[in-house]
Amino acid sequence: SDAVARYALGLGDDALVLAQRLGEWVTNAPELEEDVALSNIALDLLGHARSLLTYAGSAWGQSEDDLAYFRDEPQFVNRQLFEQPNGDFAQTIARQLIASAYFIGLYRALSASPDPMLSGIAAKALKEVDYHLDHSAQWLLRLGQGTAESHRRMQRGLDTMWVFSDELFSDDSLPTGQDAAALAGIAVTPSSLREGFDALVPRLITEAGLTVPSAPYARGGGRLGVHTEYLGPLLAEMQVLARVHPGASW
Amino acid sequence: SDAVARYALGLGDDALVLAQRLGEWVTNAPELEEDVALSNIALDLLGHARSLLTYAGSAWGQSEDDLAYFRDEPQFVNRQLFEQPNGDFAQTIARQLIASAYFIGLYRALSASPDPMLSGIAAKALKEVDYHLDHSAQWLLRLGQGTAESHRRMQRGLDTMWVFSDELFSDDSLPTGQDAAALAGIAVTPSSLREGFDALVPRLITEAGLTVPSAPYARGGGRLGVHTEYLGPLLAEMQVLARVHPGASW
Amino acid sequence: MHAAHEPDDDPDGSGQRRFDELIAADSRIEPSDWMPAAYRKTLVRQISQHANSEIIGMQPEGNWITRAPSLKRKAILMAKVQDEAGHGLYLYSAAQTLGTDRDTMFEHLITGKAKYSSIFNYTTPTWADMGSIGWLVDGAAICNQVPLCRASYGPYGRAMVRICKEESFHQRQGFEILLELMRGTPAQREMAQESVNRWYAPALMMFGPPDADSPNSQQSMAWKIKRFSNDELRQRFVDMLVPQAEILGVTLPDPDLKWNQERGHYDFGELDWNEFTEVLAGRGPANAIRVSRRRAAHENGEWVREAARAYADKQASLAAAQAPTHEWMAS
Amino acid sequence: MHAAHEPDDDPDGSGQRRFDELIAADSRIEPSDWMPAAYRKTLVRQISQHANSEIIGMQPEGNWITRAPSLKRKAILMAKVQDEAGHGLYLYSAAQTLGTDRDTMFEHLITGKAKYSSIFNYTTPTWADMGSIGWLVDGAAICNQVPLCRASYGPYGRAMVRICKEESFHQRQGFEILLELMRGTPAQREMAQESVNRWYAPALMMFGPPDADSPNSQQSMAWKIKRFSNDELRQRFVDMLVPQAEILGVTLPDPDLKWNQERGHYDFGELDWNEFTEVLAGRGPANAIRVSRRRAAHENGEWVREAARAYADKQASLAAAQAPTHEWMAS
Repeated sequence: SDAVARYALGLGDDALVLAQRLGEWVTNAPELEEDVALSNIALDLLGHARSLLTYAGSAWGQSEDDLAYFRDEPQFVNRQLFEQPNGDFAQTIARQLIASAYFIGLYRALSASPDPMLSGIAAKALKEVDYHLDHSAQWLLRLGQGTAESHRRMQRGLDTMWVFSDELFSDDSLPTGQDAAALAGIAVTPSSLREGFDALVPRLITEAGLTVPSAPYARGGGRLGVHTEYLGPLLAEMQVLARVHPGASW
Repeated sequence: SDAVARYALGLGDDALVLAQRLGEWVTNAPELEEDVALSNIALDLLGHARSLLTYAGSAWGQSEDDLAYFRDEPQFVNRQLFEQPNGDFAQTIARQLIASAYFIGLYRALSASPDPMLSGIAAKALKEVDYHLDHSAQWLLRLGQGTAESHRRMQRGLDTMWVFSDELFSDDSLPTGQDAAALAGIAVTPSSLREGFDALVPRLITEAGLTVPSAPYARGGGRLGVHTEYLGPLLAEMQVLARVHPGASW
Repeated sequence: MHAAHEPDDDPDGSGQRRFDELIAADSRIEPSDWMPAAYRKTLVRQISQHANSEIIGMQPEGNWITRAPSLKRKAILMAKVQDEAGHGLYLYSAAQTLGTDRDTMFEHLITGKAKYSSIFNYTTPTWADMGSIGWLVDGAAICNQVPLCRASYGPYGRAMVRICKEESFHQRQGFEILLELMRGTPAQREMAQESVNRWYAPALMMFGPPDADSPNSQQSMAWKIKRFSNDELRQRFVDMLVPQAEILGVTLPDPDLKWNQERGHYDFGELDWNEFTEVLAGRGPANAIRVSRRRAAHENGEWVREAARAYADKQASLAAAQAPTHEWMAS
Repeated sequence: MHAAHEPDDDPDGSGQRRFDELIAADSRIEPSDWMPAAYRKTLVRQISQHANSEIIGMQPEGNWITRAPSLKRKAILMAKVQDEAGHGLYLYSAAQTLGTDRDTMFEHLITGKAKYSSIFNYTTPTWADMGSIGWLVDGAAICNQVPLCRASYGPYGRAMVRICKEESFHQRQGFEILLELMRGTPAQREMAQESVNRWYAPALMMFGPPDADSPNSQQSMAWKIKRFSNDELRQRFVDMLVPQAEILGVTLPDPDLKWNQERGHYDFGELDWNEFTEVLAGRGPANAIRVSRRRAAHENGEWVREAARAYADKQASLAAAQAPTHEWMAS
């Protein structure tokens, strides 16, 4: 149904935009092993994005590429966390920590969805994001407890990204009326994931000797097409070639 | 004539691409005064680019925007120096130092061209690039003689950019045959500018307590459409909106 | 640096009398004049907030410099953002005449202690926003600022004269961007209308809460810093906008907007002041990135400023060492 | 760390005899076997150059990850570049069995002391270059590397087995990119042909200079590191390319290319060895950015690696402090 497709589109955009950001690290990572690790994570996320966008597009007769390459910024419905710039390695790890912990809760819940496509995608993704969290948590420890500089950078990274964590649990985009009925039980209610996140992430941060940030949260609205100014240039780069050759096949 | 237009196109692309790079600094400079100074320089360069591209396009019935927004990477004929990424502030200053010193020689010589359009553009630009060199030279001194870190960064910036300086004086794109005749006396022969550059820039570098780099020069070929991989993403961002709305007026 | 006058500085009350006379006579207060501490404090807050707004206001427009769709628009936009940096510097100078130094004000900005205009916590997802910011945001700023050219504090009033000139230039440029879009393709027209829909109400809220909820305004008006109330200025702005919107062919997103023959003004609908409070409290669309972005630039540039200081120090001690001995030391 | 065997290590010549026997029997030399110092040195140079080539080779393709024109191609490209990083790590491990540590090899790469394959000093201005690199560059690499799977040094040969499998997968992906372009719009076809025009000759030069100008090859062949001469491999490559080019519908940019019935091979034109020398000497199109880019990544990541080391040290001393006392200390 259209409501399910729109739900899948949001999840797909989250994964796509984050994969695109991680792709920027390739050839620029602090060591070769991280070139491999970050592109591994990016590849997993890109896989999730492709499954989700393909599923969403099937309701509208559109391909994953139609959706990825031929929508403008206000039509992208990813949460704002995912479009935030890489910054330094600590900032990327902070974003990845929040994202992975969120994905674990999401895909765990979604793998019980009665929608077989969504539950299938989620079950497969769950194993992967589990590894992603492990990767971030390891680095959180190393950077939090490594040197004075790495501690400072890691805290700054957390401070920068934390403000975008609240949006992940916002029900702002849940449909109403008939659409709500169509989605009930199939989709995961974002706010239901907060408890699991709160039980996990602050503990990891504290264990790394870092402080859970307390700055006010960003307003969000990504699911409604409202974005920070970092998304536009990301899309410009991602879409440029496809748009120069509309209708071409690659 | 076509030969003159192609000559103007090269100079216009140089200015345009460098202006675009400097535009990336806006809101990101180390202090507000530098936000102003760098955008001032960018604006001057953008002005040169617009005059030169308008002049070039007049030979082909194309506007400055046709040329700026609807050519692909291999059709851009800027020298590679100008497309190099900003890096840190020192790297930008290094690029700007080399560029400004080159522009001064170029526009001084070109302001004596019998082509009234080119000489007019050059005479006006000359005053501006004189200020640009002053700006870079001041920072070269401050960073070269400031702190150990600024000295290290400034030297690294010079090392990175210096390899692209040789191309500025390459006659690789001078036309032959009939075109050469059309251009003779009108255009400035790039190699004729080397002496002035060599008399100026190494002295400035040495006075700042820095070392004139000795790494082998890059091959260049920018005037022939050969670019480093930094140009593509720059153009993607610059051209995205215009290309999404072909034929639109802004 | 200017030392702050405290009430102690005016034991016989002559300073206060002279101040009151100048205000009553619509004359200017100058930096060397005695002034009440609260007047000084109000001005420092207002001027530095204004400066901060210019600096933070560079970001939503700076967002489109690299993607401007024509070279002419790129040049205009770049010049505009540059003007804003200039305004910021100029206003910091005015505030410095009141004894607060620039580094402190800037520090307050990047640590989130100081405020800036809430409007800049909105984002610019489309090119049309460059038009809306110019037309609506700069338009509202002008309505606010033109009376400030007559503000009782001299350096502030003079700064505003220069700034207003440039702002009205910016407003016209914004109007032209929208006009070009509205005369363009259907996609361009839609882009313009959608953007105006987003910016209209926030621009109206730039004048601050309704007069009934704005207790500080009274004192500012008595001091002749402020000349008109929030609601007066807002009405003036709406009256100015309507005919311009007609020329543009855009619809202002307010079903209650209509001419009131009796009042000789346009009536307009209730604004969502809850939204205003939310953004002010840090929960606007872009609050999270605005300050952190400027702070990141500042921190990344620390080594540059440090180098400049070190170089200046070296030059100064070199100059001192090479200076001729003073005559009184020689004899 | 593996200590280097010097000639002194083999006073009675038994090591050399055993080595010669193993080579003659087409058996593998393993890390713990005695080997001539020159054999070791040749291998270290060759393997580390190969590793460096994989690492530097990530850049020309990495250039298009963010701009790949379909999600499928983006995924394939990302995986490919990731494979290259993996190959680099894998080959460094092989070289380490010869007693040279990875940090040293990497240090030589980013300071410009070590070489890498010249082909990666060409740039990738168009998407079609992703096809050409796969089809031509990986194709040439496979011709070079398949015989290396039988290289006499065990760890190297085994590394090559794994790498060759992935490379042949990469070559097919490159071929498919070009095929899709050649079946596409006129602009796509032109893009493909233009790219093949640029990469064809450099790919042929990947096999190294003509045999007559390649004195070192002889010794490598005697040691059974290398199995075929440069010119033999080049001929094999051209013979493989021509029918594939026909399927693609691209023209190989060599007017002298034609079937020689007598030789049973394709004849092809003289290559511009001056170009080869130029690129090798650092004057290729991208020499200036390749090493400096990797070095910048390394330098920017210094604080990360430092933190990881500091953390590991802390963990180690923590573990040591908490470890139970050894039995022999207890009694």
